[in-house]
Amino acid sequence: MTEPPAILRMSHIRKEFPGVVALDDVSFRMFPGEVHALMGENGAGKSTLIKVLTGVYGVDAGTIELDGSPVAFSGPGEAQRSGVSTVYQEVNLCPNLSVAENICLGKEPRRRGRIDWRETRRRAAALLARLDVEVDVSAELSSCSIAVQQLVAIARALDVDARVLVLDEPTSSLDAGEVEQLLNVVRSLRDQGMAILFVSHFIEQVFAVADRMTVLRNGKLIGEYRTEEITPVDLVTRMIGKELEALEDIEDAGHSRSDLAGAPVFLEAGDVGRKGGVAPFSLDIRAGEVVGLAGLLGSGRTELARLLFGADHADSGSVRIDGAPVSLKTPRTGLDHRIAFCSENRKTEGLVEELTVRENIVLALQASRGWARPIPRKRQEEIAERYIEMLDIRPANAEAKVGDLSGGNQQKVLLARWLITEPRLLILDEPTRGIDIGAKTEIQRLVARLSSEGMAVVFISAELEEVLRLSHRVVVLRDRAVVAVLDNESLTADRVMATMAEGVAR
Amino acid sequence: MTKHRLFWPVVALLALLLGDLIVHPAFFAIEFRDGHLYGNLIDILKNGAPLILIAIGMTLVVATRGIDLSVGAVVAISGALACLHISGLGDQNSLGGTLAAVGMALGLALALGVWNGWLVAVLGIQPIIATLILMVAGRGIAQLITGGQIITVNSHPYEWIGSGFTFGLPSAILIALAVFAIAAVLVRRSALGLLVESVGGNPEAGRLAGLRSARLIWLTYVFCALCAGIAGLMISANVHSADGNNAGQFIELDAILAVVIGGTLLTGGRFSLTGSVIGALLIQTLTTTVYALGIAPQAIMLFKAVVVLAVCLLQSPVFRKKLARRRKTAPPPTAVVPEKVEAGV
Amino acid sequence: GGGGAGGGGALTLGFAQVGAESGWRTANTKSIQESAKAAGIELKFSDAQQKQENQIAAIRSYIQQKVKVIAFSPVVESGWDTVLKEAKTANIPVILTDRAVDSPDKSLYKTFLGSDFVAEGKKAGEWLAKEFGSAAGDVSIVELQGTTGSAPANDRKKGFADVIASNPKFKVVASQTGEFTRAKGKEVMEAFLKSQPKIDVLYAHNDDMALGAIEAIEAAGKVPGKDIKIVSVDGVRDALQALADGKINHVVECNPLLGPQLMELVKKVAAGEQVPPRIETTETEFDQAAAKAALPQRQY
Amino acid sequence: MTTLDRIKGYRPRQRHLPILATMAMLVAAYLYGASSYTAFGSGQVVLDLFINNAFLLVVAVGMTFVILTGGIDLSVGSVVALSTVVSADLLQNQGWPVFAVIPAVLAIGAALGFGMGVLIQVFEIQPFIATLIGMFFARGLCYTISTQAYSIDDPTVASLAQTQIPLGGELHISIGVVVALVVVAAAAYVLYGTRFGRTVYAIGGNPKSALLMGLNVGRTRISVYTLSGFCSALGGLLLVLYKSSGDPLNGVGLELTAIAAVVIGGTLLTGGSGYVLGTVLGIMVLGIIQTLITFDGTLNSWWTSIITGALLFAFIVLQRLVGRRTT
Ligand SMILES: Nc1ncnc2c1ncn2[C@@H]1O[C@H](COP(=O)(O)OP(=O)(O)OP(=O)(O)O)[C@@H](O)[C@H]1O
Ligand SMILES: Nc1ncnc2c1ncn2[C@@H]1O[C@H](COP(=O)(O)OP(=O)(O)OP(=O)(O)O)[C@@H](O)[C@H]1O
Ligand SMILES: [Mg+2]
Ligand SMILES: [Mg+2]
Repeated sequence: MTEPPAILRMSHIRKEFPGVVALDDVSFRMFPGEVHALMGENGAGKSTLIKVLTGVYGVDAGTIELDGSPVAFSGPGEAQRSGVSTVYQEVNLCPNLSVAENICLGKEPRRRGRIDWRETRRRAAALLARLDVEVDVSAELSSCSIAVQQLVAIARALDVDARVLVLDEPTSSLDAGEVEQLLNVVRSLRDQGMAILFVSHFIEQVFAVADRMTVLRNGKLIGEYRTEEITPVDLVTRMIGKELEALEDIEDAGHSRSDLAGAPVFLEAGDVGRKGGVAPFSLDIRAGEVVGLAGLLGSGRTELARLLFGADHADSGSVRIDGAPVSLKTPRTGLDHRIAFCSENRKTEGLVEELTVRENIVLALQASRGWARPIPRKRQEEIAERYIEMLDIRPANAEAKVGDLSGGNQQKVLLARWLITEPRLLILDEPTRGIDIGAKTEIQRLVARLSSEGMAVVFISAELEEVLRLSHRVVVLRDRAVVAVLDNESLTADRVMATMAEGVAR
Repeated sequence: MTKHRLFWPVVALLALLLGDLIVHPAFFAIEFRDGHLYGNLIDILKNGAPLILIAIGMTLVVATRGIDLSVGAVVAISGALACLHISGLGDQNSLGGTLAAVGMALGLALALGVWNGWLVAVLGIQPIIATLILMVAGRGIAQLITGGQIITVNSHPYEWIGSGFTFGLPSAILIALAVFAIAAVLVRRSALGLLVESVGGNPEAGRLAGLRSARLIWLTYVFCALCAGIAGLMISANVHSADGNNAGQFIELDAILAVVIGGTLLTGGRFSLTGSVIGALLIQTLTTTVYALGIAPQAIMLFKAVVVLAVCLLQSPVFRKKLARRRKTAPPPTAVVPEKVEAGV
Repeated sequence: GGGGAGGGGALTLGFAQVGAESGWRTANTKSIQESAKAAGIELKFSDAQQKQENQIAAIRSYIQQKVKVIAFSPVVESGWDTVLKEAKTANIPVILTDRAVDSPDKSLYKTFLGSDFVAEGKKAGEWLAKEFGSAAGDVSIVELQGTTGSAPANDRKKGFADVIASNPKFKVVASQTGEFTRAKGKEVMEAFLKSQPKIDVLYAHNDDMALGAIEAIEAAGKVPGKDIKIVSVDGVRDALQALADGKINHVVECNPLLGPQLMELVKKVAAGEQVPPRIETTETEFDQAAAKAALPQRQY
Repeated sequence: MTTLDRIKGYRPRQRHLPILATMAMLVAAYLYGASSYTAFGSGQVVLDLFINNAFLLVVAVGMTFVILTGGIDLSVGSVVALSTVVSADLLQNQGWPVFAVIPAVLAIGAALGFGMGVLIQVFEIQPFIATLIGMFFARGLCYTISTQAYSIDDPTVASLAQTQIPLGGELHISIGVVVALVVVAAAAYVLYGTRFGRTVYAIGGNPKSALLMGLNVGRTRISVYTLSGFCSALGGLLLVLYKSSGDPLNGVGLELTAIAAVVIGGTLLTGGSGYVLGTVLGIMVLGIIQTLITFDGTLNSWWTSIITGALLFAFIVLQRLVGRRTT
């Protein structure tokens, strides 16, 4: 069988950062009318390969050919003009501009040299509609949740006559419905002859959409496979270099709130709400309980979590901790009551990029101790080492700048920050965003263990299975209001989905 | 070693001194006169001390993404108040009276820092205009204190701060170094440094990590004003007089320049106190060089522009890379040089 | 507030001051304010903080307020034509104080009251020529200039240079700006003392720089007034004190107290009387004896 | 729906609030002045604000672009001075005609701005230092040309300078005001309606993202500094018209005034948010403070500074509180 000529061919690429070889003799090719998945663990070099391709970084060695002729893009702009449209990992948009502008920036429709704003908005809305998103396109981007921002970034990339579309973890914040919609769009683009590079840590998504896969491990090429040639288990084995341990111990747990009958209530929220945020809700959380939050995009899960922590100030209701009334006004008061909140938005609300891994990990603990009681350097290093090992953060260097880490590894650092504060209530907003399956299993196991040791956990994830697997109860939100609190005793994903859709407990 | 962030500022300082040595060998002459060291280098230390102090304070403000334009005004006010009090003393040489004057002046400086910090941290006004208010009004306050005149004092204990010598070295530089040492210990031995860098690096992340950022930011303005207050005492003690209008004119620009040369970014985050001290020394060396080499007044600005440009290019990795490439006389690159991004993944 | 300006009754004077950059200037302001009060003239005072634009704006607002007379000390000599024409159109007479303007159209202002900076520089030069007239060998002079580009600095330098040029033994070995302040005067003098092997005379464009330099000289273990002779301009109290103490050798006066003279002129001009186009303020020079005599009454 | 209902129902957009607050305070300050001082209420006082600040307005417009990208330009004051000195020199000493001087001066300003832009973009020198170098450099050039201020007696300049454009009644404006308003309008148009303008905002919002979005960050950033240099030169020319002279000491500290005007006008110093109209208001705020003090005329020098600071404080804090309460 002869293959059609590749539209894109990267050969023997090498890219080094100070102290790290991110890509080592990697070759990669793409064909028109195909979805090509790039697979690998966190830090394997996927994003770097994409950045090398689009000229964000120069190569140290190797060649890139587009349509048979060698290219060296000077940057994303030139790549775009040559027909390579990219959604980079993390949301890379301008928070100060409107949704419509973010979609059309640099290619706004113009009339007599002047930007035609009405047309801009129309076009943005149309592109978003293609992804089944309805938002006010003239709203500022910063007022949108991270999931919406991710969709905006994707919509932006769709708005060009690209021959190559690159999507670096486009689905990390999306829920099932959104993902399905996106995959449909991807398929239709493929059928129109576009070559699509797709990166995701969700194996099912990859198998659902990809025609071909390339696996990287530690910056090295492992191989290229057609989807039919390989099974999920094989794929994972190639990615991590060994066989994945099973998750059964967690899956079989079969949680129910009745298991916790004897446990004391840690936090009680009575009619807590915030105008423009979430409608007043009541919820009590027991020590050792895992409460999952489920809801569609923008349903208010993050808002609810922020109120429980004190990141936002509730304007109604009251909170009791250990039975005593408290006022959660600032994150600091949350922290003082041993509540931890791991934000879904690691870039703007989580990490301090120019500080080191160690400094980012100890930050919250240090904040709670106050400036006058520094954590001794030695101890900081121990903590950092321990969590680097536990969460498998790569490179395993506590003094690396967090901004230089790969997306998944950054997420792990953020998680480590909150774990070391040993909270009594841990709020995790999309903690597994962009994390590879190996590490994801590790994190789930950790949550299960911590809760069995008596820590209360609020767990938010776009992946319903994950929520069901871990939670004792599932709080379902819709349109920024709690519509049901379901016990996980024989709860199924279908039932949760139905509740989400209909707004009443089923 | 070239990777160390202080490497290039130090190289720049040494290069400037080397230039002096070549053009004017006597620049380095140091003698022992009247029980103290005497020479251009000693002058650099003495006259640079106020700038060093202010640069130290400014560094912390800048690290929180702030800026303090009012330091010059605080310099003027603190000197004015101290001199006013001393000039009213029966015995200007009394140690107690002088100490009281110093205490009052520093107290006022502290209050001014509280004011700045309040505007920035509590009211949330942009630092540049928040401190502009005091920059404008402060000169007036200083002149109000002095009655628009230059107040001359004759107090030996007070002079010690600005033009005195201890162990043969200018007391001013010893004071500045003491403040530096205290600040460095405070910042690096406690967790303050980390917290300040976090607040500056990503304020929202800092807030969610439970930092009391408002308090921290406030503190940096108070500290900066205190440093400026001490510098004000030095400047006025050095000339035994307080000049409400001219004391500390444009010192805010020099201080910020020192901070930036020292490697701290104006966008906040990582900071280096040592870098700022080196930056301040570099600026003072430049000034003294101008005088020692007899550069014509109308050429000073051009000279400064050229030197600062050279220093900055030397520190710029891109420039060094280009230079190195040129030196290898490789054929000019055919491909367009990719625009550099520091973005994380 | 209260709608005080303009109107028929009182004589209003709009005065646009340069700023409050020195003790000399403050004394100037004070003299004007006090003598306006004494003369029963309503004074509208504004401070331009050394910016010509601010002075022009102030003059415009005086035109709006329809004051009877406008007076101002120009920050610089040039650049006044437009606004002065506006004043002329509005029939408001203008008096210049302290410095002149270089407009060729002399009808734009009624009179100039003030000092001649070039003459001051000359006086300093003449004193030097006399003092060292008999000295053998070269005389090494260091000069502390005022703010680069400012009129007093330019003129005092020029007047001084003109006089000493006549005798080749006078050599200005170093000349640097001390920005009219004590601190800079001291700093620059410190550098001079190290870079110049021989300094006989210091000429400072104002007293403040001379006072700063004295401290530098003393710190270098030399005796000001003896080892290095000092001449400066202005005549502020501290300088006269230093002169009396023998630390300065000669001071050329630049008199700030022109308030009473100005008020006289204002009244005359407002009444439409003829006044001479140029009036020099009474200015003397001080030697040690004169300084001792003048000190007790010196207010500034 | 009646008009009244519509007015009642009007809810200003969040990001317009600071501007509206500033405008309201300006009106309040004007009414206060008009009721307290005779002749303050005459419209000419307002027009004089524009006449006196026309050059500053042009400079501040350039600064607005720079600040919107998250940068800063400290060189403007010196470039203004350089423009006046070069104009004076070319007109007086070299005998150039006015219409040759204007493009020459504008080209010098733009070239200086371009140079600083290159330092910032290509050599990654922080804007603060790069433009500080520009500030020293331009001021140094002034002194090498002349340490002295001198008048320009070119008849064209004189007639342009003294032209008053009547607006009916006793009111008039100068040519400088017309130029400044044209610049403001052009800037507003560019920022609102062109790709270049939007890229300026994008860079201010997040430069790394802007680059990854495929925008031409490098060219835009250099253009912005070039533009600021150009505006400074144009401001210098207006100053030449305003004063018919060139002075190497012109515009000392002007950069701070311009920055203050931009920031008081609601533009964020971190970039990405603000309007040219805000800058106009910022200049009006500074101007009206000064006018109030001049009309009062009883303050001595230091009280002038103190009251200026106090009024500045009042404006900024009120603006802040109004903006915040309605949030
Ligand atoms: N700018 C940089 N400076 C230094 N090291 C870098 C930089 N960018 C990436 N790296 C390193 O290169 C390696 C590959 O990173 P890359 O972002 O390509 O991983 P990835 O496969 O995309 O991972 P993830 O799934 O977590 O996004 C990592 O070890 C990372 O730390
Ligand atoms: N009209 C609006 N005004 C302001 N903010 C809005 C508006 N609509 C949505 N948002 C923002 O969108 C987000 C929706 O809430 P939230 O983030 O809690 O949703 P979520 O359930 O966590 O969904 P996601 O999967 O998007 O994270 C909030 O961050 C909120 O600030
Ligand atoms: Mg990645
Ligand atoms: Mg969310």
